[in-house]
Amino acid sequence: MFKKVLIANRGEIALRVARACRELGMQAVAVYSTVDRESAVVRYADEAVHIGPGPAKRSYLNIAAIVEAALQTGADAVHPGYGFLSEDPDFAEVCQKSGLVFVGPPAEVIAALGDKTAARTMMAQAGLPMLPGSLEALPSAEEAQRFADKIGYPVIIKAAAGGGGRGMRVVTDPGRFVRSYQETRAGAQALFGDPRVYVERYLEHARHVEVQILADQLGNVVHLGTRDCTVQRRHQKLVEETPAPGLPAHVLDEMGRAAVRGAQAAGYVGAGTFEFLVDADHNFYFMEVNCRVQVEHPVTEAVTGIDIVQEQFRIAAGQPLAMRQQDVAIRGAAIECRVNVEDPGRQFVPTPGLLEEFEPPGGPFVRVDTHGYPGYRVPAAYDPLLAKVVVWGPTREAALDRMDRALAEFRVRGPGVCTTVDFLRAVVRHPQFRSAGHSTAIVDRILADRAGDRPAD
Amino acid sequence: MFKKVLIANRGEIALRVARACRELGMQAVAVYSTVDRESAVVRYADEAVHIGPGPAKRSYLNIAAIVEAALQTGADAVHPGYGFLSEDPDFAEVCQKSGLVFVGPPAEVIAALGDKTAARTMMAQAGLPMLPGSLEALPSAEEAQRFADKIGYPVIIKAAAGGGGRGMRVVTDPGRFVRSYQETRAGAQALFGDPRVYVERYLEHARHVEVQILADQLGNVVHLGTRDCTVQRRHQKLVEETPAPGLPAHVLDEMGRAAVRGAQAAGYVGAGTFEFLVDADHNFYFMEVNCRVQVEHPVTEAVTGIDIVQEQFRIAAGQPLAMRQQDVAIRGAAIECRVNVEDPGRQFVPTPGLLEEFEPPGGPFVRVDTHGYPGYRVPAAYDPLLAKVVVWGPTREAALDRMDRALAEFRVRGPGVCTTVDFLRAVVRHPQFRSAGHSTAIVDRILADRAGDRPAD
Amino acid sequence: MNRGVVDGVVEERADDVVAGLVDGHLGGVLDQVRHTAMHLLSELGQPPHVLRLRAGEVSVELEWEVAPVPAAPPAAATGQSPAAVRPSDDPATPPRDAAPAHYIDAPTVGVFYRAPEPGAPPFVNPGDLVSAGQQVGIVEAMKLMIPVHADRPGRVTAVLKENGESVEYGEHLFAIAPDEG
Amino acid sequence: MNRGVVDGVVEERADDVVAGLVDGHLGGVLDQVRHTAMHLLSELGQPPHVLRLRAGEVSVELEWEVAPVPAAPPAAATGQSPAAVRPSDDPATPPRDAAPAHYIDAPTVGVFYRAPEPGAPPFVNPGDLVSAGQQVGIVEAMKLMIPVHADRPGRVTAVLKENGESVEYGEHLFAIAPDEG
Repeated sequence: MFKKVLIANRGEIALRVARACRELGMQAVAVYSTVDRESAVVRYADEAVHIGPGPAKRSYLNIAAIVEAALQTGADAVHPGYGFLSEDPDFAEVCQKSGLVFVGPPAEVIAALGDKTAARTMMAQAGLPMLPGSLEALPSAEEAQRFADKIGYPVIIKAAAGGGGRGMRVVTDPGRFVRSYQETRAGAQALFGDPRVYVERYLEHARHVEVQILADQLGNVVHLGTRDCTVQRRHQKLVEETPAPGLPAHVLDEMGRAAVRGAQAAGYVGAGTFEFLVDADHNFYFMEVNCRVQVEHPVTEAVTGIDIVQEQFRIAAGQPLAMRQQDVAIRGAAIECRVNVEDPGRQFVPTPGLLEEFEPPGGPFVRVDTHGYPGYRVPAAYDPLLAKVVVWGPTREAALDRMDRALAEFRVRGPGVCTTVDFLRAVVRHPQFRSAGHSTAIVDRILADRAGDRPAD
Repeated sequence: MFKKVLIANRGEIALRVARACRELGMQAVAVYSTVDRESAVVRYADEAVHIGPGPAKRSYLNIAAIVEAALQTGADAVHPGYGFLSEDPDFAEVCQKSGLVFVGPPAEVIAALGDKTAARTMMAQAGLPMLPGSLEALPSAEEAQRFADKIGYPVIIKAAAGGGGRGMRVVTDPGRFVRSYQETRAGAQALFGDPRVYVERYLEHARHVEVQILADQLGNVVHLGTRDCTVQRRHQKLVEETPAPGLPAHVLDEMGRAAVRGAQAAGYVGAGTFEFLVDADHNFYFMEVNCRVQVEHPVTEAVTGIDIVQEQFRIAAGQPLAMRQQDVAIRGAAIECRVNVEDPGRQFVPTPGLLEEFEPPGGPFVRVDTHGYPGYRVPAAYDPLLAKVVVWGPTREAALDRMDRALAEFRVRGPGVCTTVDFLRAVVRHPQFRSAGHSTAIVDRILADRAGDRPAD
Repeated sequence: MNRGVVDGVVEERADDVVAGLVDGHLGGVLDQVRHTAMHLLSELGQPPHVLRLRAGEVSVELEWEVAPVPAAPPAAATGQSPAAVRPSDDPATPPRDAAPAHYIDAPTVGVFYRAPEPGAPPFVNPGDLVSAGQQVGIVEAMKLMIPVHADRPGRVTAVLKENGESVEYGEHLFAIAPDEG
Repeated sequence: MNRGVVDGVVEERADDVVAGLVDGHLGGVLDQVRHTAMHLLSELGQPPHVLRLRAGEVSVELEWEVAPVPAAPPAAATGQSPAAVRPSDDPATPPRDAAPAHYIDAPTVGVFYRAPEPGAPPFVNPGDLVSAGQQVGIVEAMKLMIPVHADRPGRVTAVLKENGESVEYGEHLFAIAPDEG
């Protein structure tokens, strides 16, 4: 294993990775921006290096500063967490060239899977089910329109360099296609510096289901089951659970096997996630691959007993997977709620500030991953995720009751600070969610209901 | 199930039971003494009744006040937790007579198993292995000495009405037997108002291993595996784990089956624990039955996924067990450390006081049960247990590494407040404990080592 | 919790202090005064709003403004800031000379009865004089009739619970005023 | 956590001062009184709004304009007192007129170099005058040579890192004093 690991991230995931380091007997080096000086991982890690000012561009996205910090502290590996540089092939490459083990897939794999059209082609060849759509970018509006007319509307136009729900447009009316096509290209150029777009059939009310996989450097690949991430607001996941509810076992198995095939085809190494869309008839279609540990990885850990971050390190160290597919047993159900410092009553505006009171839930089958602590000042500079509440239950119903109990225990108070706890309780109590009959529309429905209840303010 | 449950206890277990009530959709009524006015369960429960002043005799041991509180609040069941009235047959009987369901075994079963000689006789008849010893109390010193000479020294003289390690004396030198016999009788009279004592062979360096069982009202009994509670100081458990390490699987199975036989013989109902002594050759001998939920029940919950407190309620409500023995699967290993407000450097003197800072550990596979919170003032009136840190791991080694990580995260600070966290870390890091080669002697050894390190103060 | 206003004054014989000054032990005296002040504060069950301490030539005077109580103070703050734990002592109100009302509290959880049996006249009524030890009521817990006694003599100014009402331990049953008659 | 404006007054009648200066005793008393006052403040769980301290002829009087007390966050419960968080309360210290030293900080994590290349003379030495924008050093990060510039004119009073030393972002490299020459 490694002697010293630099954690190129912040917040709860940096702490999560530092805990894995402790458990594996490795030293942990934190890096922090000026506004994160008081952060939990800084006081937790064995060493901490100040890499830049608040803006991520100059700190957590500053490759030179981070690699320099790793070299200065004598780290032999770098864990990128999620977001920031976690899926940046350049960062992975610079680490490798600097003699640092990057805990993630090889740079070329990240690059290949990061190009959505290239990834779609690769996965189509591997036999994964695809939505009707173009495998290549469509450089001309005419060609694109012809293609859209062929596969039928509604269609969605996506940026080849996109992902995570950014830079997409849905077209229902063929007459508006060309305009949307041009808008999407312009947006893609602005967002990703790459105008290429492709077109595929758009599924309404689909479920977002993903498969967690682990792949070692010897070509062994296993999947750890599915996660349903359908509860989203503006493509931001709010609640995740495993196993994906309301789907027949054979469908879940097929999805798992498809993900394993895809990982083998891509020469994948490390922990990764294959995202699928599932329609009302339980047909599933490949969407994209996430080359990192996911925010929602704890639910999979809860039902499998496998520590995904520890496995990332073992894989990066060249160890073969300790488990075969038949060793992976799923017990019960697990749910994660993302607690953000946001005000659901005001379009989820972020509400950073001082946490005068902070008491996360506890007790049986409850896990909390958070960088919060009493007296912590949540900075405004970064994403509003404050804590992940994860519960396990022998059944989905038991887990939902437990989540409601746990969320009710969460005490967070500070001047101007709001959290999404109450909103999340409304979600897990919602009959449509409890019956697993929900789609991506559920969040807007609940918000509408609540707007109805609330006196206008 | 029940509508409203009165929790006749305090501290972490009262909170644990209240959480189970929430998860099962039952209202929870807390009772509290004057010094517990600010306690976590009081602010957690749906209702709270002030039942008396600080001294337990006038509050948590005050049967009339507690039952009256249950009737006033319209509770239909009473959960006694552990300690206090949990194994008092009179309390169980008064509850039943008052139309309250007592969440525990029937009064007569508690009474029968509470008498150690009666229990030994019953279990001997059920075929459980016994240490050579008297099944009856020995009323005369001569008779007792004759018996001791017969079974051979060292012997231990125990109070028939005793239990939990109180009122016992070991005799190695036959010449001192009569004196110890008389002292033990006098002590038993003073402690339990019952002078009867019995004699059995004393095992040195034995392991304390117990079996968790569940028995429903229909006579179904299952066991949930073993717990090793060998790490004790003055008969107070400090660290518990499951499965019991260093014992062959067939021995663990035999112990489980023996406990089930014993429970059936006793007509046991509810959650209970059969305590055994295990000698160096892996022979095990029945010690006693605990007719309550144990402090250490969470380790069993961690490896089986079974919520023991919820099961207590289901059983009390007359439901049949949901699982058969073959459904009980043990996954991995779990360890519990009891964090007390005590100063190990000063003979574990209690150090109650204000918790200015209180941050329990979190993250993957860590569970904390505690009634502490920032600003809580630990009263001096009760036992010093502040928190239970429970970790799970795929192997015992992984769990030990995780426990060390978790204990290191625990932040407790307040004027005059000490905790046993550092001492517990010394235990889980001790080579003899890690190799599971420890006996009841390990705590004294560690204390001696530390005394060596520490400059005399 | 009783929330009176405390005013502590301590004096030392001046000549000791003068001696102290002459010997150049003024720092020692200052220390003594400071320690006495802190000691005094730590001993007061209730923080004062004025503290004056003089030892001959040395004197300390402290005044606390009565601060508004922070809304729902975090548990961590309770009991730590003297001002914070006092809700609304109005410095304008003069220190009470009249002894505060005394209460007779419920000895246990149970049902409160004012009379020995149904239909019988109550043990006491408002206006009655009671002597220390006199029975003034009953709390019934699990068929146990637990007598309620006055723990001091005085006049019953109010009966605070209904006959047959459920009470918790420590709840006020009667208000008693010391009898000036 | 600013608890309001501080108003410190030290009263001494001139002749006492003269007397003090003559025997040098009063100055010591003044110090002791001041220390005692600060010590006292640091010990109080809750800041007073008035503190008067007198020792013989010397007296200190402090008054705080009362601001509503915010609920103290747990973090602030770590024994911090107004005195501890506001050393400038010290009434005996005259307000500084001298401008504080200015620093030139590291623009990134990396290795600090004082000279453009090995063997070359340093960009600047202690005592040198620098103009705003003048290059004074280099921080190398991943083979990138990032120039360090003075952001204001002044005289280099100290070089705070060794040539070739590793630095973090924001670490002080040079101390600069405004030039009065």
